Amino acid sequence: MSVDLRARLGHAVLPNPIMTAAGCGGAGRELGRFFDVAKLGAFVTPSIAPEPRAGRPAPRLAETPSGVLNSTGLQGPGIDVFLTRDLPWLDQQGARAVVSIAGNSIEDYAEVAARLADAPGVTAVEINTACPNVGDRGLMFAAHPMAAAEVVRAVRAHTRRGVPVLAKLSADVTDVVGVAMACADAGADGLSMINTLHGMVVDTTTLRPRLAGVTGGLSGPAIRPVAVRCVYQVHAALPEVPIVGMGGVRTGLDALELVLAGASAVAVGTANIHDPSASVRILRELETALRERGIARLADAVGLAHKPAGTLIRRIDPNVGVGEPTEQETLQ
Amino acid sequence: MSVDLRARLGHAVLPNPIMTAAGCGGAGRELGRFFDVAKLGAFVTPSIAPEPRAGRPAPRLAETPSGVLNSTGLQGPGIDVFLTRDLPWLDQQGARAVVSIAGNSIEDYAEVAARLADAPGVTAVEINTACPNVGDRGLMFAAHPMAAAEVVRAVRAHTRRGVPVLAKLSADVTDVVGVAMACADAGADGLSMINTLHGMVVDTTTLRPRLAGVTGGLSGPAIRPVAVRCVYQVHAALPEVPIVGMGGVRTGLDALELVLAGASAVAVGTANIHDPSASVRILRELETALRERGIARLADAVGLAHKPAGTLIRRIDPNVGVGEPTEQETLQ
Amino acid sequence: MTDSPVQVPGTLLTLRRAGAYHTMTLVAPGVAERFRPGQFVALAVGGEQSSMLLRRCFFVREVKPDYGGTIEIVFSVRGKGTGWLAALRPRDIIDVAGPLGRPFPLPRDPVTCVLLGVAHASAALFPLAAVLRQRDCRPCFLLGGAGSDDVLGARGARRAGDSVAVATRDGSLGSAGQVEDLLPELIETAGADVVYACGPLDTLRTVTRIAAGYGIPAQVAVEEPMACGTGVCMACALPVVGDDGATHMVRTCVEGPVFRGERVRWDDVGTIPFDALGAPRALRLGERP
Amino acid sequence: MTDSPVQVPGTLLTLRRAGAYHTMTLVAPGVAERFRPGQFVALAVGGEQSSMLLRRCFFVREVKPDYGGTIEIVFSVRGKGTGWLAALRPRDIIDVAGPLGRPFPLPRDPVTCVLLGVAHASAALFPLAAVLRQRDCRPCFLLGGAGSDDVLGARGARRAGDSVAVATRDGSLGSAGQVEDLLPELIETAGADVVYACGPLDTLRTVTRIAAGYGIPAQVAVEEPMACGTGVCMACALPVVGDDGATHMVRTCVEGPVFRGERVRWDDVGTIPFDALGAPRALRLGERP
Ligand SMILES: Cc1cc2nc3c(=O)[nH]c(=O)nc-3n(C[C@H](O)[C@H](O)[C@H](O)COP(=O)(O)OP(=O)(O)OC[C@H]3O[C@@H](n4cnc5c(N)ncnc54)[C@H](O)[C@@H]3O)c2cc1C
Ligand SMILES: Cc1cc2nc3c(=O)[nH]c(=O)nc-3n(C[C@H](O)[C@H](O)[C@H](O)COP(=O)(O)OP(=O)(O)OC[C@H]3O[C@@H](n4cnc5c(N)ncnc54)[C@H](O)[C@@H]3O)c2cc1C
Ligand SMILES: Cc1cc2nc3c(=O)[nH]c(=O)nc-3n(C[C@H](O)[C@H](O)[C@H](O)COP(=O)(O)O)c2cc1C
Ligand SMILES: Cc1cc2nc3c(=O)[nH]c(=O)nc-3n(C[C@H](O)[C@H](O)[C@H](O)COP(=O)(O)O)c2cc1C
Ligand code: FES
Ligand code: FES
Repeated sequence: MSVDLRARLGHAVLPNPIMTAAGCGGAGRELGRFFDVAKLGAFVTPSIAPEPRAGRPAPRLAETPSGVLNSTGLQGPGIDVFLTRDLPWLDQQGARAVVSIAGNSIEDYAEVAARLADAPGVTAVEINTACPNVGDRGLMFAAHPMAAAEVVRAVRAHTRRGVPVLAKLSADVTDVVGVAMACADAGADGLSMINTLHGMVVDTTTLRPRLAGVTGGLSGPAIRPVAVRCVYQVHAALPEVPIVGMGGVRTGLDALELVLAGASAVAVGTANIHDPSASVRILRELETALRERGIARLADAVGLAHKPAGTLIRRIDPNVGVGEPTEQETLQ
Repeated sequence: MSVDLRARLGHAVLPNPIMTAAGCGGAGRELGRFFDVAKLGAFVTPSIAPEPRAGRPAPRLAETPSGVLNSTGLQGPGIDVFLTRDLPWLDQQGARAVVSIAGNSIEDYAEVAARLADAPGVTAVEINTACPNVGDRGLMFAAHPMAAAEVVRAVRAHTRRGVPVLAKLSADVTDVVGVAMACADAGADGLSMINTLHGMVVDTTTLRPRLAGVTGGLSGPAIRPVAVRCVYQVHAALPEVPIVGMGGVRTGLDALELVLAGASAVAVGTANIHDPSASVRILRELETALRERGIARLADAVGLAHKPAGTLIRRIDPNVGVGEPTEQETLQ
Repeated sequence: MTDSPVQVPGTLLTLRRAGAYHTMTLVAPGVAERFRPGQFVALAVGGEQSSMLLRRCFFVREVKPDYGGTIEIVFSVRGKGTGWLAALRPRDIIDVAGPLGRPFPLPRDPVTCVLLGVAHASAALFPLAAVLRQRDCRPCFLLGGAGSDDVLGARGARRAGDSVAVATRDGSLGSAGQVEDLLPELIETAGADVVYACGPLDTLRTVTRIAAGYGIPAQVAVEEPMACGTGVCMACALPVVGDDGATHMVRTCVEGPVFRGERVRWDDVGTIPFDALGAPRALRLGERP
Repeated sequence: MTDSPVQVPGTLLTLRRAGAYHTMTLVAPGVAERFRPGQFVALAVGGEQSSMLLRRCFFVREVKPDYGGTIEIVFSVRGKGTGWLAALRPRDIIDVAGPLGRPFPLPRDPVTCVLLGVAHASAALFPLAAVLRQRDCRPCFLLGGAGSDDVLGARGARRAGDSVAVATRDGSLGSAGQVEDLLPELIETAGADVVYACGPLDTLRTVTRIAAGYGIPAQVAVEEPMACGTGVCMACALPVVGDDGATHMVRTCVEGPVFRGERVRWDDVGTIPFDALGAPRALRLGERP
């Protein structure tokens, strides 16, 4: 059985649903030494700001149980160098670039979006709404539905019609569905979730915060249940809005979990740090997992966890492989 | 060097800072088969409601990477049986009982608090504010500063002066400091944090939510960085309010991490599931850790991560044990 | 003999693979001497930095006084935790808590007992058979499984039991079908006074019904998914009718795993029966929650 | 020889303990043949369900063509990951990515080289010495450590080098003090043309200063805390002056670990220098952030 892996995000149709998560796959070349980045559904860039950024001082990363805490400060080359050096490289490889954009004001986001508008090879734009808003005491845009929506409107206005705009949400809010709805209303073609959780590690040897940035963002398998919950809740509220699910995906079954919860595509972040071939392995494992479950089209699996038990799909024992569906296992 | 481990929570002074976390240590007898529960600083009960509760259907727990997702539905005996069966047992053992209370309305909480007021052997009352508020579409009280404060006021009004009231907060909010401040203003003598994070697991075999309750609460080492961040933020904002820190504590160094972030006492939850002797082991390990670092009083370590590097304490290499403090390592 | 379990670092003595099963012997001082048939142990898996926080529970097939006390468990690889256990090697250390749970109640008189087990759960029956023998009872085994590979301990049962009959669903060993199908005839021919059973819920339900039909008690060991095994987490709640006649959600790991079959509300497992103590009022009274 | 690293399942061949160090040989086909001195490997630790997600980086002390290519690393137990590595046994599988990073640049002419290493970092110098020998260079070793236990490979250095001098901080082996204290005299007596060094930042800073004083280049391998080793995570940023004269925060794992010493802004390591490209504007212009 061949599995139709195509994933649709607004106007963009990706050959498969697996992408890198922003800031976790380098500029492309780094992972390109381990596999062909064009094999992925899309390659998501680190968040690009109008200007170069040197990032935060070291130490920037700490290991936590099944997770990673980071405070890199979005180190990056700025939009100029990105457009002349990084984006063309991705384009040459035949990779589909999803450009993540960062800013500390609406103007910042609008500026980057405007610069991207004429650049060839942009498959989609992803808005990192977890950046601190200098206009609001450094609170992240993602914290308030209205602030997030304003960014979405600005970016949507500067982006070509055919290029989908994805709003990337934070789970560090009382009501993620409210933020999601505000972004969708403001014109987001899709939602990416989740960004890292706000966390901290204290070093019990130095007795001080482990990261130079004091607090940081928690990612990795540790946060997967939070990601699954957010995707599930938002898909239930906005079933027609495509979601790029992410947070702790390490295996093809983890990717499937997010798809079942409602994600149309899945991004792989921290797993790349642990295993540079993670994203292509996960793609392979996801395809196998779908085939074993008799799911011919990825799209059929999206949001399946919301449907009554037994819908469409036979139950399998993954330890055993696929058996003939028994009576109990078929459509009910 | 002997270490003074006493921990102060408002009017209550505990012989040491380690307690069980609500709902993670049974009624007392269960762990009592493995060690003497009076050895702990306090024993926190499962959240007690006015009436018995049968809880949620199985499956109720799922394993996640370095975490556990639960949806037990606060199964419990109700205040009557609690007062006649469970509380007296703890009292007989010489354990200091912190009674966690649950409710779905302000009246529920007030009722349980009132019933506890005359009961002997209540060292403190902890309010589980993560319960769904039937008066607010099932949103948890912890989600809104005002709702949380209202519960605190009701419980404080029904609780004797000398018995501290702790408000237990959820990290699933945009602004945990705001909720903490509202609770402190409403009369909370201390704050417990954090409760579980809202999460979900989808079973990739049945293609359905793993828990009968669909979503659940995520706990365990996976969430420790979020707990440390919340304790740190709230201690920075309210340095005079004692905090019971919890979330993912598995070792004495984990407990120390929360103390350094600002916790005056530390509760052990999920670790009891993994290791029934966890809490006494953690107490032992914490004492050793303090001694190795030349910290004579637990109270001196509370919030130390907020102070400039080198304050009070020598730096040690925990792999090596305690060396003589070198010049660089002493007071700066 | 005491009622309290212990928690000890167990040392792996031997690990053998036979068919679908791994048989592991652990030196676990204190566990062996306290053990009574029907009890289980809860093992921590994954080592010190383990990402797996729930314990894995296993029936004990045999205890011996060697090396201060050994226990033998039999398991098949089901997921991550059992996979980790299967990859261990001699001298590895595993944290063991046990013995846990209520054991099988034993008959006072020298009666005839049916011991019915399916797949790995049969393990619980072997120490029971040994004790029954000591009391001059006659243990008659009924062992089942999906196929011949899945039937545990047929050979040992021939030694330990008065009689052994086997049934497999695929017919590859013994008669074809569910092992409980053999129960009525055995009760009749052997004149059984009590049935002990261990296996999947469906089997236990059927066994309970059949035993009740003959007016004899069924003592069943239930294998509900567990997480701590020690009673602190409430994962293993089962609807069981108490002495007071009311249905309680009881913890299988402390108040079980052994129950009198007719006390378990088999048809309501996996639900909160509307009449259970503390069931949501909405369900009981038709109120809105 | 290619520039691209590979990622392979490495098989543990031998693991020996000597003093404070564990020496591990892994069969890692593809890594050995691509390896050039100064490069490192990044190992995944903790097994399949590992709770430890960051890679652990190690210099390669030796490569051999046996079994399709083996690599040898030397490490001491520092934390959880190295503790896990030290408990492995032959035939265990470890995921290896490598070789990673820029190697030591090699001299074209047959010159005299000082190879200065402290503690485990000395490992990087041995394959370098071998290659230098092949090019008719004269490698002179300077090895240091806290105590005699901590000095790596003094014996091997006597075979591989033209000369070996050792210094320990506690004086238990060689002269007492920092090994870099021996550098000026060696540069003078041996007439060294280049210094290669590997060790803690303070040592590398001093080595750079001394070499500059003699007008000779210092090529230093920096051991900044790393997390991926492959360039994707930005953990290992170091302030380094580029060809353009500007300070860039560069990734040690891709643009290093070997740098020309005078390019590294040693006094600003652990900070973002105010004049670095993309430094916060608040710092550059005195604006409010
Ligand atoms: C009282 C009791 C006795 C048991 N005795 C045996 C035995 O002798 N031999 C044997 O092979 N198996 C036995 N089991 C089942 C065994 O505990 C599970 O197969 C095992 O825990 C699965 O672990 P895993 O890591 O491979 O699977 P995972 O799916 O990774 O397990 C995840 C969690 O679910 C729990 N779980 C999963 N399946 C079961 C199950 N069927 N029953 C209980 N918990 C489960 C695990 O304990 C763990 O906490 C027993 C179970 C119980 C409750
Ligand atoms: C290029 C390079 C080469 C190295 N070569 C060697 C070697 O040959 N022999 C040797 O014994 N050690 C070497 N190290 C140091 C070694 O990587 C660390 O000691 C080891 O990663 C510590 O892991 P842990 O799990 O024991 O400690 P933990 O503290 O648990 O490690 C947590 C995280 O911090 C990182 N980390 C901690 N300490 C260091 C450190 N000093 N340098 C880099 N990362 C660190 C780890 O890689 C891991 O990601 C090298 C480091 C680098 C960067
Ligand atoms: C080192 C690191 C850098 C990151 N940089 C960015 C970034 O530039 N922009 C962004 O939107 N998210 C960034 N993230 C968040 C990830 O894209 C992702 O949302 C999050 O890590 C959860 O997914 P994961 O658990 O698979 O890593 C970063 C995460 C990590 C660990
Ligand atoms: C099985 C289980 C039951 C819990 N029951 C309660 C409860 O009754 N009341 C409450 O306030 N918190 C309850 N909690 C939350 C814990 O008290 C604690 O706040 C949380 O688990 C974080 O700590 P930990 O990571 O150490 O478990 C429960 C947690 C678990 C895992
Ligand atoms: S398994 Fe935890 S209470 Fe029974
Ligand atoms: S260690 Fe990740 S970029 Fe260098």
